Amino acid sequence: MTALTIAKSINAGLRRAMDADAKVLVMGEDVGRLGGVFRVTDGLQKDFGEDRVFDTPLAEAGIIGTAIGLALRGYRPVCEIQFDGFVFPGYDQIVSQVAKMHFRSGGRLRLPITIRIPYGGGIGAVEHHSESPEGYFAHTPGLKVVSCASPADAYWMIQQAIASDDPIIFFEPKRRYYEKAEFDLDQEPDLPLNASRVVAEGSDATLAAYGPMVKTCLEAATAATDDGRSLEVIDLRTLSPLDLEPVYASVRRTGRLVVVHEAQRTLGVGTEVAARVTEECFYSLEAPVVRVTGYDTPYPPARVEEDYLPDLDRVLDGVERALSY
Amino acid sequence: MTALTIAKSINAGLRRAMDADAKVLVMGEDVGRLGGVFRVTDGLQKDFGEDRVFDTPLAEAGIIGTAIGLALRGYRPVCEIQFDGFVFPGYDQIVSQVAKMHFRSGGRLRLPITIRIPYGGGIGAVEHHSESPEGYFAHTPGLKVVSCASPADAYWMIQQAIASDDPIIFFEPKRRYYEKAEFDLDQEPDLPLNASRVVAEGSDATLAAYGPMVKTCLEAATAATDDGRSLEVIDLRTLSPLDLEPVYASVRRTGRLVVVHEAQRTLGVGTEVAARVTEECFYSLEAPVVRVTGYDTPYPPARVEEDYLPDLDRVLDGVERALSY
Amino acid sequence: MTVDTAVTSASGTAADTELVQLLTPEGERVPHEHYDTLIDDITADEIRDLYRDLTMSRRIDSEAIALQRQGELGLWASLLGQEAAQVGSARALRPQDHVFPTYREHGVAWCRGVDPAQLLGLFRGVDQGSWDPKENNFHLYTIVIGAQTLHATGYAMGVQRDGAIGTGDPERDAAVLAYFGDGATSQGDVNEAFIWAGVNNAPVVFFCQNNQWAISEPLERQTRVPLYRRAHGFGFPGLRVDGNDVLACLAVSREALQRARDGEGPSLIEAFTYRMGAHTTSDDASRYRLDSELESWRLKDPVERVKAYMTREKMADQAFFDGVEAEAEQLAEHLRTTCRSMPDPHPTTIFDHVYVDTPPTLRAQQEEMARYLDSFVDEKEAQ
Amino acid sequence: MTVDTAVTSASGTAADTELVQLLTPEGERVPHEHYDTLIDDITADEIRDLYRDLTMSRRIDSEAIALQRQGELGLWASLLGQEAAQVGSARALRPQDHVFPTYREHGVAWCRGVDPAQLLGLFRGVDQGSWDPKENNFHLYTIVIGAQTLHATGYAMGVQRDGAIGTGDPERDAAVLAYFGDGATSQGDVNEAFIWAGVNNAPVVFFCQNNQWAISEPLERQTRVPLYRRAHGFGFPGLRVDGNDVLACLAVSREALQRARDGEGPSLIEAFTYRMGAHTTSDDASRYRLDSELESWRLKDPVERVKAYMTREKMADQAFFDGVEAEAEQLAEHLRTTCRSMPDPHPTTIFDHVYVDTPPTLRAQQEEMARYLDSFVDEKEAQ
Ligand SMILES: Cc1ncc(C[n+]2csc(CCOP(=O)(O)OP(=O)(O)O)c2C)c(N)n1
Ligand SMILES: Cc1ncc(C[n+]2csc(CCOP(=O)(O)OP(=O)(O)O)c2C)c(N)n1
Ligand SMILES: [Mg+2]
Ligand SMILES: [Mg+2]
Repeated sequence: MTALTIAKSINAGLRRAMDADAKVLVMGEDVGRLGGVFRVTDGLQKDFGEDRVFDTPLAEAGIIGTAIGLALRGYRPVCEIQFDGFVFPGYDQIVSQVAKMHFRSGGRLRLPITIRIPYGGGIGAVEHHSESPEGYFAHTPGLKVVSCASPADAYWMIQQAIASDDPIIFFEPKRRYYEKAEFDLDQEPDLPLNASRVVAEGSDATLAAYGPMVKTCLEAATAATDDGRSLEVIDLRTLSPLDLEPVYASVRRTGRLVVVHEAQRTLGVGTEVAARVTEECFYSLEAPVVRVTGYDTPYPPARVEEDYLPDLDRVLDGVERALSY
Repeated sequence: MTALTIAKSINAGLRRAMDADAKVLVMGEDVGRLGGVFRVTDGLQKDFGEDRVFDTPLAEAGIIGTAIGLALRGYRPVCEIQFDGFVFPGYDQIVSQVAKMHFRSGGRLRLPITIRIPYGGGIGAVEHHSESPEGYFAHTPGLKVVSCASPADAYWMIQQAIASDDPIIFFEPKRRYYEKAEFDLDQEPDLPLNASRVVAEGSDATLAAYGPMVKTCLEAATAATDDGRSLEVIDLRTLSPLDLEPVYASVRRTGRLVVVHEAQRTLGVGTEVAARVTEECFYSLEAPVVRVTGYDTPYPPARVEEDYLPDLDRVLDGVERALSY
Repeated sequence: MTVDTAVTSASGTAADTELVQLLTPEGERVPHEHYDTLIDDITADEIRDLYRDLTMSRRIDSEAIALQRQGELGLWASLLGQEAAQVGSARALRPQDHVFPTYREHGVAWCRGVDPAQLLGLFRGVDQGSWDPKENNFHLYTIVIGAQTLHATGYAMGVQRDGAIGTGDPERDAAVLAYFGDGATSQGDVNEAFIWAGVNNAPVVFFCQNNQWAISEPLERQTRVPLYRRAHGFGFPGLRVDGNDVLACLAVSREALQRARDGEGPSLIEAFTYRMGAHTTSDDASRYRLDSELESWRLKDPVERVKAYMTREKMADQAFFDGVEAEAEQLAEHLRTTCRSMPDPHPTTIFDHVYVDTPPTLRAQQEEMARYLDSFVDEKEAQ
Repeated sequence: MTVDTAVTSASGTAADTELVQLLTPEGERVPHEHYDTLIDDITADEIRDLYRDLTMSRRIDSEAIALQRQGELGLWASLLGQEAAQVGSARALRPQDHVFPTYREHGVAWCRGVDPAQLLGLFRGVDQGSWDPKENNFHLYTIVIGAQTLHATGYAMGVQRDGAIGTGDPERDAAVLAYFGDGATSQGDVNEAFIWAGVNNAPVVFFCQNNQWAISEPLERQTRVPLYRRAHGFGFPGLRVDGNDVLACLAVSREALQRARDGEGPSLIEAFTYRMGAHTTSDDASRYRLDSELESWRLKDPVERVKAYMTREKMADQAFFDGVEAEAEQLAEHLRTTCRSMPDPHPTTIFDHVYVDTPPTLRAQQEEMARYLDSFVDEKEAQ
């Protein structure tokens, strides 16, 4: 067993993927000597050389667009977008090229590209550094969108993402980068990339979350036991495609679902979860699915972010609303 | 009363807005001498001059970015994006600048920009010319997103959009451009921009749609009367903010809702409609909200688009599913 | 400001803009100290081949336009007038080189060995590019303006990493050729491609077919100085060539591609040409440009000038021209029959290649569609 | 290829890169035939004012860094080393000119008359820019790299449409000044801004503070030729100025801005300078650059050289310098007290300016939040 932070787990995963396959490249702004602004690529350039780990010019369309070309040539690029809010200059290349090349070519071309995006708030940052843009990608056919919530998942999911022949948008919960946990680096993962997982069992209501909010939900579940409430927590892990079978199964037992994310509510991933769960579990639901999310405003200045973001209390408030409906 | 197509109604609306306010500008690719590839800006350059109606270099970020500057200087730019699939190079400027400038400035700055986007399929076009990207914008706080479905609405809504001090993404149902209807050019509109409207009354189930699908739903409602079904049809008109009061009122009577759009299903605007209606009308719903939409694939080649797009039969099939749930 | 006062004309003037030309519009061979050396190995046979390529390219185009008129295609983007730019540059390629086209490079596709009938599917609406890009090293058409220039640059960076430049092995060293139009030069993507190529010294040649128009917008809406100059500010060479002169296009492309293969980095070629037709079959060019402009360019026709040259130099007789004509006619017939027999794809196939690994949720939608379609069959059978 | 072989160094060499300099690092005034004429009206008083601006800018910066260390700010982007580039360019502005800054132009803000305390809110996290851009014609900071260059260009197109160029009226004719960094030159947006400005001949001056670094990336990752050359390919003049020389920055900016005001179009100024600090207070520059580089730039300090010049020319005595120091200390005190007393915004205010016309659905969310927050108050009261 090794104790690693999420940031270090991704680093270790990248390292292992690069060791395993010489075609894996790491590219982006400041990923080289600096090792990325979060040090997720720390030491990789030193160990794998400047051809495989390289600093790009400062332009996200260029990063994604050239990664496409590299992928067409047989490479497996891992692109780092420095912060969530800076993915949009590369958005056209992602939605019109990365997402569609396989489809366009009738299956002839594959783009095994991983786009890593540190995302989410709670770190006291300035504008554009705390956003949760996953909904923009989950709405895009052709992309697979995932987010990890624990060091072990971070380690395995990044490797699975790189090994995937489909393009993966890999959301990293930046405010959890430094959370540590023990896991066995050599024990093969129990789940494929696009699968969700029950991380706490319970019977009164179900919480579904991903990325940074998984921990918040787990804490809420612990706190709820004080009030005699038993909450089931599901880490969605994959946002597109969604893997909702475990959620359906849970909701059929609990009758109540609270879905939690930092992103704004309208058309956030929780909206799709709510719609599908309602479609599948209509007669099991005792209350409408409750969405505990960011509000429909731009991400606010840091000094009010704690009120914008769902926290333990807001999650429990959501649970109460579901239970007392 | 004048009989105008939707395309000509927008042209007339633009013309009236430009007459009323010398600060209104029209800009984009080919909007000048050509009058746009759909002729929506036909004759405007001739009548208002090259300073007010101008062809821009071929780059969407540039179109939106310079429109922002013009708006900051006191102008009211109306930008044309030539086709739905070409909005993405300008996406960063839209979501990170247009949508946020007012918020960022604490209310000091306003960006009265209208971004016109001919959208949707059914015209037998090549890739990128038939998409329905409205969900990407409706997920973005700070933007208002609307779509017109009739010549009268086209005429008034474009004027209301231009008069709005908030930025408006104005989706034009391109396959309906040449549909004609009579209306009174001088009779003031009965609705503000961000309001939905019941366009056919009925009692068995509710259909909610917008843009090109309104006509499809109206035809479905007519066809349904043969089977003795009475369908209420609501033209949403505004996709962000949603105005769902008329939908709630209708669903409370009918107990069944089918929401229809061309865009892919996952996180399409219909998903938000479904979630909110379920939240508001939980005990009234006899069946989960049915989403009749495009599938979760990239927009397919033209020769299969009729099977991708919802049509009268698929809408009626959705109604049957809602009724027989 | 004292530095380089701007030239305020996008076309430039004779004084400041050297246009590489080896064949005049009248078909006279003009000597050029430098570029002659790049084509001095060209035999009469090869000239005849070039003429054949030009003719076939034009015939593909005219047949496709006809098919569009007959309703067999939804759209066609004509290359009329740009045959020399396409054939000249494409014939400078080696098999291992890779090409990233726009949507108008039918002549390049021809030279790369793509069956022209395969180009039709996209315009007919049955697919989005049916050829295998790896088979002829000819990528799919890209419709989003300029996007492919970044793909080309990235691909070239891959070629670099593969050690496939500068080895001196003519069958190994590879270059990448990216096509785009004058309008495309305004896109951020294209400028970023220049930056990446410059910084990485990538083996990519940017080939801009400046056909003077981006739909209805004349060149002046994209630039006030000649486009080839753009390259210098990004740190690599740029030049302008007579895009209606197949020999000049061949010469400058050979040089630039070899430079790339040798590891000397990128270059920009501005092929000065003209879009003789409308933007596409959906466009009506009479709304925005004068017939007189078209007339003046007709005198510079890229096919006619080679014919005149060959006739003047007695490289070909009527029998040769008739032979090519007959071959072109055959090709047209092939296009007609193949096109008409192209089946519509089955609707449920749209789910097959969204992902390499199709998720169950998408399979479920596929089944949903299949059941729905079947319900009509059932209905029909029931009647 | 024979045309303009690329210079393969981003810094350039003396031979090919003219660097406008009027004041040496040692504070010696070097004559310049052309640029002297642009500052020959400058009085000793004005030199003293420039020194004061430089000192105040530096003091704002050092105080903000201190406030960040004390936890009063979440972040700060230091201008250390770039004072001359900022003050020199900003002092060339007229009141009616409009400025579009990045996130580092604190010295420009100072010169425009923005209360420096207002700059702190964004970095403290209480707002996203609290000054009124219309009051001092100084736009909000833009964090998305390069985005503001398009805003500046569009604004300049508005100035054109208002007839506020080329009238000869010094109080009417206006120019726009867009700041950005060396890294920003790689963004598509910046290149599109160049294109729009060129095509429209817009009255905008692009002022690139080439501080040699984009976070950890040296200039070589963005370009292999000097940045100022980029302009020529877009059809307008570009030059490089010693960015640590306030007089030279003033002179070239005056000329470029006047060119714009006169209707002669855009220009690009590359101010060759150096980021003496880390990228921001979150950055650790020791991870990627050598101390020796910093040392060599310390000898070119932009403030010290003016002080040396003034001393040499006897334009100021110790009393003057002490006076400026005291004033700077007062400013620092103002920053400290204002910063510490900046209240956190009330959470429900985040709904107030999402739209000019707030929709009922958003008001409902605001009420939802208010009710939720109130529930804690109730809880507390209940206890
Ligand atoms: C990003 C984007 N915006 C707009 C369009 C619509 N469009 C298609 S072709 C074209 C003009 C292209 O001009 P140019 O680059 O000169 O190429 P040409 O068609 O002349 O070969 C435009 C605006 C597009 N395809 N992509
Ligand atoms: C679109 C975008 N991508 C990435 C970033 C993250 N980032 C902030 S500053 C910076 C470097 C900017 O370098 P330069 O333009 O030289 O300006 P400087 O900071 O040196 O003044 C980067 C990459 C950003 N702000 N915006
Ligand atoms: Mg063109
Ligand atoms: Mg810099």
